[in-house]
Amino acid sequence: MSEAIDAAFGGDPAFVPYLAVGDPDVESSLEYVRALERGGADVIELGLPFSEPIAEGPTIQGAVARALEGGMTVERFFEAVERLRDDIDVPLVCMTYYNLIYQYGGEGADRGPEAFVERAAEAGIDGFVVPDLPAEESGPLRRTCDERDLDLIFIVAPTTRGERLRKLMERTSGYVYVQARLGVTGARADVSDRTAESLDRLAEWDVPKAVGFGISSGEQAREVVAAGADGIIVGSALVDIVAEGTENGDPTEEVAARLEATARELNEGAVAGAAERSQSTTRPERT
Amino acid sequence: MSEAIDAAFGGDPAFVPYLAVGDPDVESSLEYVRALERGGADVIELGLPFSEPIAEGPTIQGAVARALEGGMTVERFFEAVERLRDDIDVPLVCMTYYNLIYQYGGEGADRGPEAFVERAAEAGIDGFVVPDLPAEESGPLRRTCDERDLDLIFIVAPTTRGERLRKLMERTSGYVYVQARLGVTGARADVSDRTAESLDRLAEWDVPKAVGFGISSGEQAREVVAAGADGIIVGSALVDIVAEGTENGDPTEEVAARLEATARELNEGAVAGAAERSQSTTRPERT
Amino acid sequence: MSTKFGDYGGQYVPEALMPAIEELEDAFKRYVLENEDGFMDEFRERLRTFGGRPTPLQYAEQLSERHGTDIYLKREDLLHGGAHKLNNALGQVLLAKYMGKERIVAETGAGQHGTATAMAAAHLDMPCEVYMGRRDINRQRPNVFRMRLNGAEVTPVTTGRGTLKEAISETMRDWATTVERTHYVIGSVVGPHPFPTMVREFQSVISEEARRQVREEAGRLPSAVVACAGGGSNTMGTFAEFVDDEDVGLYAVEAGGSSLEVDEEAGVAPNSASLSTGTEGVLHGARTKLLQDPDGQIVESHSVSSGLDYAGVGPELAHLVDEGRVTPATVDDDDALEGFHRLSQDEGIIPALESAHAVAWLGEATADQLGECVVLNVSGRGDKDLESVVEETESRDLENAPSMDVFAEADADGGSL
Amino acid sequence: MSTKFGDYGGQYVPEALMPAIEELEDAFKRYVLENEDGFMDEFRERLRTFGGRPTPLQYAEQLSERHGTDIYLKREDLLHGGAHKLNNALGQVLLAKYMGKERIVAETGAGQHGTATAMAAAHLDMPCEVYMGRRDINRQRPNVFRMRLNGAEVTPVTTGRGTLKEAISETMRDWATTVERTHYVIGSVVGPHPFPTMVREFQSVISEEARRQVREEAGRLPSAVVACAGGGSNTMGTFAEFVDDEDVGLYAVEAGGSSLEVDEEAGVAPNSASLSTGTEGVLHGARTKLLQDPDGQIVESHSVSSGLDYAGVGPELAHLVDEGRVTPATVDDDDALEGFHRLSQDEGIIPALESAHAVAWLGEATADQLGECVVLNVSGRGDKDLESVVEETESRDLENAPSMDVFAEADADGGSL
Ligand SMILES: Cc1ncc(COP(=O)(O)O)c(C=O)c1O
Ligand SMILES: Cc1ncc(COP(=O)(O)O)c(C=O)c1O
Repeated sequence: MSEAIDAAFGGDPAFVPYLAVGDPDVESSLEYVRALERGGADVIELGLPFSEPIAEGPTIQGAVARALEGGMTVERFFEAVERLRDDIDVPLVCMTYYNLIYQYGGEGADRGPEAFVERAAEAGIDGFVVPDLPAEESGPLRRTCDERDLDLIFIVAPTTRGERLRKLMERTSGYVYVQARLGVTGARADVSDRTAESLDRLAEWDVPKAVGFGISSGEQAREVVAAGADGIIVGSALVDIVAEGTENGDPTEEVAARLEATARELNEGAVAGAAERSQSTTRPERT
Repeated sequence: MSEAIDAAFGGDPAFVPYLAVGDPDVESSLEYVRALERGGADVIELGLPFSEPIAEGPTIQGAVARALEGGMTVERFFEAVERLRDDIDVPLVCMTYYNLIYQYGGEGADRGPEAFVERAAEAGIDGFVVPDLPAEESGPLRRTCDERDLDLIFIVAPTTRGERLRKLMERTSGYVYVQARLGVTGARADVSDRTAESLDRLAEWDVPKAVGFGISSGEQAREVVAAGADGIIVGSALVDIVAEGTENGDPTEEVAARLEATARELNEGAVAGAAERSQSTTRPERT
Repeated sequence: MSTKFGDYGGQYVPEALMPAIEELEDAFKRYVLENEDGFMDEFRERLRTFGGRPTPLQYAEQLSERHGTDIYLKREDLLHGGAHKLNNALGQVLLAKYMGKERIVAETGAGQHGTATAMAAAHLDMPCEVYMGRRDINRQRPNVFRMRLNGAEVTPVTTGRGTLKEAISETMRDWATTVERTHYVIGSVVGPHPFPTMVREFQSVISEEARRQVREEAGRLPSAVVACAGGGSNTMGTFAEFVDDEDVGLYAVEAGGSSLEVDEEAGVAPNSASLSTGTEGVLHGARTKLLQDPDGQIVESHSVSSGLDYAGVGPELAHLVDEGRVTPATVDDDDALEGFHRLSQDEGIIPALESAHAVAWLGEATADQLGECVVLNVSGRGDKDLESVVEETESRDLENAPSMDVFAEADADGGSL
Repeated sequence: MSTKFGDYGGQYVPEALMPAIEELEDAFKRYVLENEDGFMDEFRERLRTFGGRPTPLQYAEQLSERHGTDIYLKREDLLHGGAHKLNNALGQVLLAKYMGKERIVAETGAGQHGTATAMAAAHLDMPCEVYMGRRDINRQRPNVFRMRLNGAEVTPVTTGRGTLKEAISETMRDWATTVERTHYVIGSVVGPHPFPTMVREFQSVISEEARRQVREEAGRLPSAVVACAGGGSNTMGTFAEFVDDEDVGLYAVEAGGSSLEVDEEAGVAPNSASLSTGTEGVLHGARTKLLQDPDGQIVESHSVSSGLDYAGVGPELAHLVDEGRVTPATVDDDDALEGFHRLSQDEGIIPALESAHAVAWLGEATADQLGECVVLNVSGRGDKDLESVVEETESRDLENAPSMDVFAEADADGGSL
C-alpha cells in the first residue's frame, strides 16, 4: 500500500488527472504533467501506451496512437517517470494494459509482472491501473505490488455486483476506480445516473472511491463529489486539450497553461462538491 | 418434284449460289440475284432471314442481321421473289428456318407449313432448304411440298450414315445438299477431305448431289466436281462480296458486277471439274 | 422413347447434329434410365460428396408468418456452385465421359450453368469451353472469374443483344463443328430431344428429396409447389415428382420484366414470360412456347435476372401449362428485387435474382393458391447478383432496400482516428 | 470449468465485461453442455435445415493423385454462407436468444464471420451490428454487400491498419458500452474464456462429422488432419474429435505472408504466423501466442488472405502446439495463391484464400507427415476472394494462373458481328 496515495485521499477530495506519456512527445507530455500538478492534482495517472487500448474511447486512443507514433516505448516511459520524480511530488499511477507488464524483462523466467513492477517502483511509480486485468487474473501482479508496498487499483463497473464486488474491493488498494458509466473512456456532457447508484453500492467499503469515465467540467466534478465520491478521475477532457494544441501547433507552454486552468476548475468543482456533501446528512462520511 | 430444278441438274454441273434477300436492302439484293443468274447460276438459293440462324457462320449471320436490320419480313421476301420471277428464269429455292415456315398464316389452325408453301409457290419458289429440319420432323412440310410438286432438299452431313442416310435420301427431292465439312457455313481456303468421302457414301443414290459449306474459288469448285459432285453450292464467298461492298458504300452495279464475275469463275471451275471427271474412270457416272 | 410432350419438343436441329443426338439418346437410355455400368450410382454418389446433396428443406419462420401459411424452402442455393445447375451439369459431364467424349461445350446466361459445368468438368478432368453473351459477361463478372479459375475457356458471344439466346445459338454452332468428340451440356430443359427429358431427369433429384422431406417435416404433401422458370430446369426438377399428385398446385414463376407487352417494332419483349405470354414455335431444337413476332422472328427477352432472360422455355413445361397441370405466373423486375431483399432480411438467405421471383410470387398469390403448405425452390444463391442488385436497387424506389453508404463512409473516414 | 488451457487462455477483459462473461459461461454450461431447454437439439436442427449440415467429406481424385496419398476434403465451403463460420455464429446468436439478449455485435476480418453472423441474426430475427476494418471493407466488398442485404449494420473501423485486430478491439468497446442487452458474437476460438471453449464446441461438429465420415469412406482414421489457422476456429473444429486419436497428425497451417521476419521498427509482421513464430502474451482477453515486439506492443500482421490476417491465435491451439500435439506450419502468399488455383482447376472447387493455405501445405509436407490418408478442411469457398485473387495473381508470376483476358476481349469485340 503506497503511503503517498493514501495521503492523497486524506484531505480534500482527490483530483486524479490522466495523461498519456509521450503524447505528442516525451518533453511536451512531461510539461503537461507538471502543469497538472500545478493545477492541483492529488494523484496523476500516467498512461503507458499500448497498441490495443480496448477500454479507451476515441480520445485516448488518439493519444496512444500519437505517443506510439512518436516512438514511445516502455523504457522511455520509465525514464520519463524518473525525470518527473526530480521535480514533482504527487503520487504517480501507471495506467497500462497487462501485456506490457507481462512482457517486461524479456523471454523466459525473467518475464512477468515482477520485473515490470520492480522497474516501475525504482522509477517512482506508486501504483497501477490495468483496465484489462480483472480480479480473476490479478494474482501475480497483486502479490508483487504487495511485496513492494505499491497499489493496485481496480475498476468497479456499473455492472459489478455481489460476489464480484466483494472480490474486487478486497483486492483493490490505494483507491477504487469507480467507472461512472458503461462503455469506454471519453468526455461527456452529463454525469451518469449510475454514478450515484454505484457509490451507494460501494458505501459499505472503506476504501477511497475515485469516479472516472466522462467527467469533463468543474460542474460535473462537483456533482460527482457531492454524490459521495472521494475523488474524480479525468482523462479525455484533458487529452482533448493536448490533442487540440498538437493539431494547431500551439506552443507547449500555452497548452500547459490551458491544462493547468482546466485542472484548477475541475479541482475546484470537486472541493465545492465536498462542501455540499458535508452539509448534507444523507451521505455517509468517509471514516 | 420441281421440274425446273430437275432440269437444272440435267446437263453441266449445277452452280447453286446463295444470297440473303434484303441484304443490305431488297432492291440491291434483287440486283445481286440477277447478276448471279447472268454469271451462270443454275439454281439460286434465296435466304429468308431468321433471327437465330444456328447453322450459319459469321458471314451469313452478318447478312441475316443486315437484312433484318433493314426491315426484312416474310411478306417482303415473297414480294421480292414475285418481282424476281418477272425477269429471271432459274429455279429459286427458299432457304430458311422452320419457325418462319411454321408461323406463317397466323395463330391457330391456319398456321403451319401449308400456308407458307402455298404462298411461296404462288410467288415462284421451286423448293426449300431448311437447315434445322431433320428428316424426323419433316413430315408435314414434305407432304405439303409433294402436293404442290415443290422440292424439299435435305442436307447430308459428314456424320450422316447408315439408316439415317437412307431415311434422308428417301425424303430428299430436287437435289441433296452435301455438307462438305462439319460446322457452319463459311468460306474456306481448302476443300475438306470429307467431301470425297461423303460423295462415295452417296454414290449408290440416284439423286443430284450438290456440295456446299466452304467453297469459295473456281479451283475448289473444280476439285469438288471432279470428286463426283453434280453441283456446287456457294454462299459465304458471295455474301462476303456483298458485305464488303456494303461496308465500302460501293454502287450496287459495281457489287453486282463483282458477283457476276465470281459466279462465272465458280461456274467455270465446276465445268472444268466435270470435264476432268469424265476423263477419269474411277468415279461412277451419273445415270 | 417419345421425343415429344404432346405437340411440344422434338428435334429441330441441323442434320450434322442428329447422329450425336441419337447417340446421346441411346446413352441416356442405357446409362441414366437403366443404370448401365452403375452410371446412376456414380452420379448420385458424386452429387452427394462433391455437390453436397441432399440439400435441406427448411421451414421459413418469418416468411410463413408474413404470408400466413407454412412455407418450406428447398435449399438448392446450398448446392456446390450455388445453384441447382450442378445437378444437370454433373450428370451430363459424367455422361459425356461414359460416352467417351473428350470435350465439353456449354452456353451460359447468368453464368450459373457455365460455372456449374466448369466445376463439373474440372472435377471430372474434361476440357471445357463456355459461350457467354458479351452483355452477360459484363453483368456477371464473378461467374466469369469462377469459370476461368476452374480452367474453362469463356468465349464471348457478340451477336444480337449478347445474352443467353445468342449464346445457345453459338454453342450449337461449335457443337455442329466438333460434334464427334464434343458433348454439348445444355443448361436447361430446352433444346432438342433428349435434352429436355434428360435434364429434367437429372434435376428431378430436387423433387425426389423435397417430396420425401416435406412428408417427414410437415407430415403431408404440399398444397403448392413454386419455382421460378427461365428455361425451366429448376422448375421441372422441383415439379417432377409432384406431377402425379393431383392435389398439389404447381406454380411456375416467370420474369415479368418491366412490362408484359412486346415491342414488335423493336423486336424486344421487356420480359421473359414465354409460358404466360408466348406462342407456339420452334427455337433451339424444340417446339415450345416462345416470345416471337408474328413472322416467327424471335424477339429479345429482358429481365433484371440474367438466368431468366430467355425467349423460350422447356417444351414439357409448355405442355403441362396447356394441360392445366402447371399454372404460370409472372413477377416483374421491381417485385423480384423486393423479393430478393425480403428473403435476405427475413430469413438470412440471399437468393439468386431468379429465385427471388418465386419468393415475390408468394405476395401475389391468392390464399387459395398458397393453401396451408408451400414448398418453394430457392434455385440459387445471390452472390453472383450482388453488384447488379445494388445497382438496380439504387435506381428504383424500393421499400425494403438497405442503403450501401458504408463504402462512402469508409472512404470519407480517411485513415486516421 | 477451467478458464485456461495450460497457461493459455484466461479472462483479460475490462471489469465491465466480466459480469456478462460470467453470465455467458453459465449459459454456455447450461444450454450448450447440458442441453437445457433443448438448446443443442434446436441448434443441431437449425444447422441441418438452415445451414446445410452435414457437409460432405469428398474424396479428391486429382489431388490424391498429385500428392500420392488419399486426400479427403471436408466441405465446409458448402455450409450456408460459404464457410465454417456459420457453425459458431448460429450457435452464439441462438444462445444470445436463449439468454434474452436483444442485440448482436460482431467483428469481422474477411467478412465471413460477419456475413455468417448477419445471416444467423436475420434468421433468428435479432438486430445485428458488425465492425469491420476500413481496409477489409474495401478488400471484401461482396461480403459487405451481403451483410447489409441481410439487414446488419456494418460499421467501419478506421484505427490502425483497419483490419481484424482493430475490429475486435472496437467491438469489445461497443460491447463494454451495451453489455447488458447485447451479446458479442466473437468469430473465432479467441477472446476471454468461455469464448475459446464455446466456439470450439460449436465448431467441433466439423470433426464429429469428419471422423465418422472418414471411417465410413476410408474405413480408417486419417494419418493427417489439416486445416488453416487464423484465429483457429476451423482448425480446432476440425481437430477437436481427433485430439485423443494419438496416431492422427494434426497440422495447423498459418499464413506465412511475404516473409516470416518481423519488422520491429515499423511494428509490422509481413505474416500472421502466431503459432509458428509468435511469443506468449495477452491480447483480446486471453493469454496466447502473439505477434508482438519485445515491449509487448502488438504488431500489424499481414496476409493476402484477410481471414488469416490476425496477430493472435486461439489459446487452446497455442497450448496444443506447446504440448506437441499440433504441428504448426506456414504457407506464404504466393504458394497460397497457387493452392487456390490448384484446387480450382484440379477439383472444381474454388476455395477461400484461407483454405488455400491448407491445400498448398500438401505440396510442402513430407510423405511422412501426409501418410496414407489425409483429411483437409476446406473451411470456405472463394467467391469472396475472386476480385482480389485476380488482382494478386496478375501482380505475381504464378505457374498455374489462368488469364482473365476475356473481359478485355469482350470490350474489344464491340457490339457487332
Ligand atoms: C439460380 C437460377 N435459378 C433459375 C435459373 C433459370 O433456369 P431454369 O429455369 O432452367 O431453372 C437460373 C439460370 O441461370 C439460375 O441461375
Ligand atoms: C474461410 C475461412 N477460413 C478460415 C478462416 C480463419 O479463421 P479460423 O482460423 O478461426 O478458422 C476464416 C476467417 O475469416 C475464413 O473465412
